[in-house]
Amino acid sequence: MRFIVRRLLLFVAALFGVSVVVFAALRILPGDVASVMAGLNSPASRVEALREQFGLNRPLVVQYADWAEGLLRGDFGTSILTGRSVTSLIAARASITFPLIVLGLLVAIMIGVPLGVAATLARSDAARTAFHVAGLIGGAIPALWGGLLLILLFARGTGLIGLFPSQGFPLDGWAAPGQAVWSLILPALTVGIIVGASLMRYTRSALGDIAGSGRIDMAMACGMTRAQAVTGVGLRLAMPQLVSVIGLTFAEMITGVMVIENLFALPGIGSGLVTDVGNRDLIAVQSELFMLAAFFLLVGLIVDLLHRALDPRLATAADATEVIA
Amino acid sequence: MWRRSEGKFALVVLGLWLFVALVSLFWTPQPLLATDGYHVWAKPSAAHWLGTDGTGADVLSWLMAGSRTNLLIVVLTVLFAGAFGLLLVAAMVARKSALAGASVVVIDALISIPTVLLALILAVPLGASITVIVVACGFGYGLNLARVARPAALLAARSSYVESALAAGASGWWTFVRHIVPNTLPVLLVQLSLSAGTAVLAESGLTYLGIGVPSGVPSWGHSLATSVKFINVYPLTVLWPGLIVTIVVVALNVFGDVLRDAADPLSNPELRRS
Amino acid sequence: KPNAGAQGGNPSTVETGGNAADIVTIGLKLAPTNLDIRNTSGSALDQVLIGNVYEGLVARDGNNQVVPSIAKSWEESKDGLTYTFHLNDNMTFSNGDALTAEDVAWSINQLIKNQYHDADSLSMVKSVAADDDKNTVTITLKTANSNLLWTLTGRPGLVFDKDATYDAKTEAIGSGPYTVAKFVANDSITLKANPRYWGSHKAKTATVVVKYLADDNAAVNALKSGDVQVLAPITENLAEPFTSDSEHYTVKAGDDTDKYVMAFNSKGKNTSDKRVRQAIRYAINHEELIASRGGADKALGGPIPSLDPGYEDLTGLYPHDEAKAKALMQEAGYSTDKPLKLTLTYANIYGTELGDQLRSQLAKIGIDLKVNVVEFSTWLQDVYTNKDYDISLVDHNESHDFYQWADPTYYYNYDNKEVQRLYAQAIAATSDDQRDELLAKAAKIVSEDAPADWLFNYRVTTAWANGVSGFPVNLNQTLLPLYNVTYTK
Amino acid sequence: MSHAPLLSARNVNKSFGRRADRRQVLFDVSADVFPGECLAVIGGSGSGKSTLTRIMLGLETADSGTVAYAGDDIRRESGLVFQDPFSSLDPRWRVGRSVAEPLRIQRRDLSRDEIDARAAAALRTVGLDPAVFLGRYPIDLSGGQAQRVAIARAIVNEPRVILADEPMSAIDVAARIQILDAFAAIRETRRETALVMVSHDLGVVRHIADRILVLHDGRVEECGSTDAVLGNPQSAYTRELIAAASL
Amino acid sequence: MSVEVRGLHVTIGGKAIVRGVDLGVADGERVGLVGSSGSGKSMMSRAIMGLLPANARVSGSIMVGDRQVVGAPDAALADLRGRYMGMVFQNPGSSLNPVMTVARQVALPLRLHYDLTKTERLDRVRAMIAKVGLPDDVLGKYPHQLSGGQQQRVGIATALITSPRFIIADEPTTALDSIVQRQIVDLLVSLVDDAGASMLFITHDFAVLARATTRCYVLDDGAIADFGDTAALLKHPTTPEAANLVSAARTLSLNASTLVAGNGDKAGGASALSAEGAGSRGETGGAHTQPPQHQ
Ligand SMILES: Nc1ncnc2c1ncn2[C@@H]1O[C@H](COP(=O)(O)OP(=O)(O)OP(=O)(O)O)[C@@H](O)[C@H]1O
Ligand SMILES: Nc1ncnc2c1ncn2[C@@H]1O[C@H](COP(=O)(O)OP(=O)(O)OP(=O)(O)O)[C@@H](O)[C@H]1O
Ligand SMILES: [Mg+2]
Ligand SMILES: [Mg+2]
Repeated sequence: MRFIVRRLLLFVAALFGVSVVVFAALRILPGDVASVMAGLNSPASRVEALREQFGLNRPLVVQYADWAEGLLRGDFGTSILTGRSVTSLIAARASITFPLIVLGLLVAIMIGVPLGVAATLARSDAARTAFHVAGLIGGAIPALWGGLLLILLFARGTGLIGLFPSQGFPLDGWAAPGQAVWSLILPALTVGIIVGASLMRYTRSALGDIAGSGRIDMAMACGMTRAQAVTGVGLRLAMPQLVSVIGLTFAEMITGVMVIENLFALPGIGSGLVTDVGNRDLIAVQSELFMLAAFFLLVGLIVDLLHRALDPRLATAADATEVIA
Repeated sequence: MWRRSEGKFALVVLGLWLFVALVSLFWTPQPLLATDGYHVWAKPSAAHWLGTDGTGADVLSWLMAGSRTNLLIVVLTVLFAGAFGLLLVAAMVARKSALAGASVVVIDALISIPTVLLALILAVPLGASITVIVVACGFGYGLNLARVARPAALLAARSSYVESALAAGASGWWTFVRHIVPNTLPVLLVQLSLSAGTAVLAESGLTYLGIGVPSGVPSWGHSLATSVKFINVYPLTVLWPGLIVTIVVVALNVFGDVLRDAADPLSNPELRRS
Repeated sequence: KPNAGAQGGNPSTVETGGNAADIVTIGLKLAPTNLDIRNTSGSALDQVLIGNVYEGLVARDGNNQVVPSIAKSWEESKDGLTYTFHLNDNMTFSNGDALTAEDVAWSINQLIKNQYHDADSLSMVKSVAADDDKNTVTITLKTANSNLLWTLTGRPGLVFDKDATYDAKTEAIGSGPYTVAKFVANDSITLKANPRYWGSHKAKTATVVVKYLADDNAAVNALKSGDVQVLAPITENLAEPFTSDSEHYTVKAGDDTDKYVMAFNSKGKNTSDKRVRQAIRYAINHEELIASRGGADKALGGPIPSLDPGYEDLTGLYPHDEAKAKALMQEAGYSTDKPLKLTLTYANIYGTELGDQLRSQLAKIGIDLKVNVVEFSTWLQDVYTNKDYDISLVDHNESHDFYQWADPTYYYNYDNKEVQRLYAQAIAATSDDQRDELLAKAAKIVSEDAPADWLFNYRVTTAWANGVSGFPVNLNQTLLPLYNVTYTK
Repeated sequence: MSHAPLLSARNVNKSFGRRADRRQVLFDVSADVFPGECLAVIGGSGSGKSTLTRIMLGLETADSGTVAYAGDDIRRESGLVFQDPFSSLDPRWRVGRSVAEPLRIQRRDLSRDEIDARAAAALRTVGLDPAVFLGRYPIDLSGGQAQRVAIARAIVNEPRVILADEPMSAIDVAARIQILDAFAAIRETRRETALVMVSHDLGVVRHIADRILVLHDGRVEECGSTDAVLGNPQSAYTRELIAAASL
Repeated sequence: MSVEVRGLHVTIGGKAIVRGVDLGVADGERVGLVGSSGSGKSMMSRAIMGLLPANARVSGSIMVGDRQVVGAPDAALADLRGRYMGMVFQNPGSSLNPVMTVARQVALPLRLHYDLTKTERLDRVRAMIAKVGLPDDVLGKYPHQLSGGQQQRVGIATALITSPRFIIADEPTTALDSIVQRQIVDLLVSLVDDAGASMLFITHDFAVLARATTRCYVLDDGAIADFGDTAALLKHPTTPEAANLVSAARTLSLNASTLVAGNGDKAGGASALSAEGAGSRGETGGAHTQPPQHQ
């Protein structure tokens, strides 16, 4: 219990820290949204007028307080450039990015965990080597390149075996769920295969450690076959570790996702962020960055709590340091 | 190391990398800066073994020169991550439980922030630069390193040999440098080699997003990013940097595994011969 | 004969029959961030909204000539100070409101009063008055301005509904053949035929979707896979698979007013030395640059492109001549052994290739060019606003923009009294010939002074699937009337 | 055996944990160690044996009570031997380096050669041939050998007190004899050295101890000479302990 | 159930760990296996259970009842394990599943081998937990919430829940203090005897050996160095390896007489005291396969 309270306090503190860092960092950027809006060939007076209109001339502390106060109310402000509420902006983009991440993760888990188990169970050296090499190569492919290869292979219209659309998101978005999912398949496969390969290695090493720990022996002595013991007992024991790994992977996937979004022309958070930074739409950018950071902090928090829930030994420990590993 | 086939592979690839990076400082098949607008996207020829890119520059020369940038990035990132990670490990195994507890929780919180977010924020004041890659990756991987190394480090920190050393009057620092680090080294080596590989991958991703290596600086990510859009027209030009990155990353990962086994007296009986 | 260029640019003569698709998807590159055409700069808005959603008092055709639009005709007083526009009858906005002279006058007056984008191009306007009974609008000027009509074809002449209230950033209510049905920032705009459209440019296709494909590869894949039927622009080098597949695709480059202006800071520490500037102009091999880009672009020796008044082929002024360039550098005190360090700053939207090529070409004459590719907003701040740069590179795609060279406060820092005088005369000219002559004269002086090098006149390459007709090829990055577009499978 | 204790603990109390988890593991424990004697600390698992020795050595601080040492700095004049021979030797250090570590920490005045010589001598004392063992790694030692290396490490700086916390429960019977022989050899050569040995193996204790301290649930159950405690146990708990050990 | 090991060889990574072992446990017999660390005792037990690591090469024969273990498919072995064979591990802390409650842990072999309702299962588990002397409230606890002695009892309960006919106990008491150690040994012996099962007891503690077994083998470096009646062997070891171990044990025992008197209260080992008990030793190599005369 004390742990949870402490972890929550830390979460809040981290959120505050992130908000300050994000806000401050963005103010160092040269140029502002007013000059972007005015563009070439507008007189300076117009830029100044726009600045005044958007409140960009107020002291930074006031601007921060204004923003932070909005955040507390759950109001992320209004994007100056697009005129839309940042909340709806983020929601629209997140409705592409998060399904993509989740799909990618599903692919990764579906590839990584069974292969990891298979690699653990493999009895012949040749099979083990094959899994090893596959895992190594899969995890070493740059997302950008892997995506291109998949496009070359499977993109509808251009690929060798045209199956899936390779760019864009259906205009109707999730109103047409079939199409929406369809357009996310290649991107999700790209992220999923790469992440799945490393997940496979994690699964294998976690299972390997457990297989040597006597718990598998015990289960087998009770009458399980090796396969049963590894999938039943081993996976369950590896779960806390795997949850942590997946949590981290989740966060790290966003890099690949940003690249992939650009490559597949998906108007998600990744591609949106880059444009917004370019346009100096700082209110939108700071809220988006803050939201993303908050989201990943939240994932971290959930993973930590889940980790504890999954391991009864941790559930009663006051401090993670008390239990090794 | 050499005796195992994967060790051979890793050493050959990494050796070649180092060699090419050094050579590229003095010599490339074509001058790096030479562009030729009349011969863009040329097919491989005697003068241009891998053809030319969109400016008519020699692809091979850029890849060779790119190897030194990537080497620099990898070395700096690994050093940064290693130093930062070790610092965190030191904090986590500190005998002051407040420091240890706080560092664990802080790491757990920070580790969930993706590298690319950090890079995006860093790129704000710094612009696209190698520094962005090194600092963002180094920071993220350092956190990762600390987290992964924690069990081994804690095991060592609470071991009787550390107790014995402490009982004999050793300082905490002595035990950290002489006992805890060497006994965490296998994990550190593997993790650092993973970080090195990830840094190569991150370079290509961040450069593609425009927050990595600045224009005009040769790097594999640069070669990849500039040729990517021509994949339908000139697929070979995209093939090379991607292939190089993949092979190098595999080699780095394998290198870590093999190095761990080869450099650790526990797993390498050779080293135990007196 | 409005939009002759658009028609002329399309070789496909397939008649649209019953099997014409009721939806055409078009892939463009630069996306607008919002729809507020009165406040937000950027040609992406002009491209998609003008002539499609909003209409101007007058319009432009594919040859950059002024043609009627909301005004069916106009008269100009002898002294060039009064313009009377006669409007069409029974015009309506897409919301059903009638479009009257009142709306026209209100729109222009608001622009001037609120200093909306481009308001300063109407600084010579004294008053705008509507006569609803006669259905006319009268514009009175303080000084004669030969550019007024052309100016009114752009944003300053757009007519908005005085009585409508809507969020201009996300919605648009105009009088054009299309309405905006859906707008996803940075992604797409869905245009639906305006059922209340009053004029002769009735939409031939019910729905036109404009997709913004920032990534070139995604764009090519989109056309290949049939997700879009038209791509404009497409990088010439990337069009190869379409060029070679003429059975299914058509690729064509159109004329445009895009000038890749490589400006030398005329007050810069090193670039204030005319010899250096001239040396750079001699050193640059334009032909090679154009060749590397696929060969569609046109060489441009001065500030005025062929579609603009005052054009004259000035490419002979600074031919590629490395020896001469070297000699000039030598005079200025530099050589390959003792190179001059200069920084080229430009926005990342133009890709890194140009920078690499320029560095390579300039290295030969003793210039060590550092290429600094930045975000557009950074460029705006450092170069455009603070004029803190050595060399800059921008695609100035505006038309009729010679004024930049006559304005010493513009970021070029170019200050030539003779040019300023000639330009003022050209503007005050009451005949087009006189105006063109004066502009040509001024342009030549500018080019000789070498305050910049005009790398080339960028010509936009458009690729479309055969079966598409009516898509304008000329000027389509600023002016893209879509009413004529159809797609027959 | 002199009458002034070399090391003495008085009324030591010790608790672990905080708030609700707080648990006292030592209650008013007093113990004396005299020069040259061997004191055995026995008791069930978790009775506080290790904690007591750690407090006496200064590795842990008592909540209340005093620990007095009749010398300068107990850390520099004591040696520590742990139960598990392998975990108490750094697996990545050669034996020679491990044995010499206390010297390298404490005796900055010694030259490298002197340090090596002393480490070799310590190994010889515990019956290991330096030529063979100095260069080995712990993984290549048998349990008995490893434990003797750990003892060599504990005695290398000629401590006045050796604390051995269950030094032989993890090795087989034959190896235990070797360890006992090693201890005997040390007591032979350095008669002043006191030995505190924690153990629950009464056979071993009977073999080596002069006096026995019995701990039970953190309290001193009884304390007396070996013969007295084993032959005529005063408390019920001690009797039970002896009976169980006799099987 | 009887166990017959014939000419067993186990090689791991080219290293011979078990080298030609013949060993037999008759129905209802309690047999000991002693030997110094690393002599291959655990490897023997793993071989019999069919739990050898994947890279181990096995040859020879191991008959459990009438079934051959060597070379049997994993599924067949799984059917054997937990149903007919049970195993008590040395270190309960690292073998009990940390995410299973005691009840689930103990019920595992039942779940795997018998089709019982939940309540039936729980009843049996409860009875078994009571038999090993644990209070009812441990059922819902996790292993880390139990003491070492309690954990070991859970391990024993798990091994015995299906009333297997053959039990292997691999150093089940080394991690425990002497009082608990004694309780555990007695418990194991009584339970095995009550069930009429046979047991192979691995230890290197002679006091424990004498208490728990009637006959024993001495393993040295992967081969049987000596075997025979426990009491006799302890009194008169014939081979040097055995003698070495026994003399060391004797030196360190609290009082020499208890060592041989050990087999004590339960198994009527008093006879072991007599020197004649050793009489059966020295006979043919096959003698040890014969069922002992059990009282
Ligand atoms: N660092 C610690 N934190 C919390 N409790 C501790 C700590 N160290 C020891 N204890 C507790 O103190 C009690 C006494 O521990 P100690 O190690 O002294 O026992 P012991 O007599 O040495 O037992 P054993 O024979 O098992 O080694 C035990 O219950 C133990 O759980
Ligand atoms: N997985 C393995 N791979 C290779 N060698 C092994 C493996 N497991 C054990 N060994 C070796 O096999 C030999 C016998 O080991 P085993 O565990 O059977 O010994 P033991 O008699 O049970 O010893 P202890 O009393 O210490 O438990 C040892 O030399 C050990 O090093
Ligand atoms: Mg202890
Ligand atoms: Mg064993």
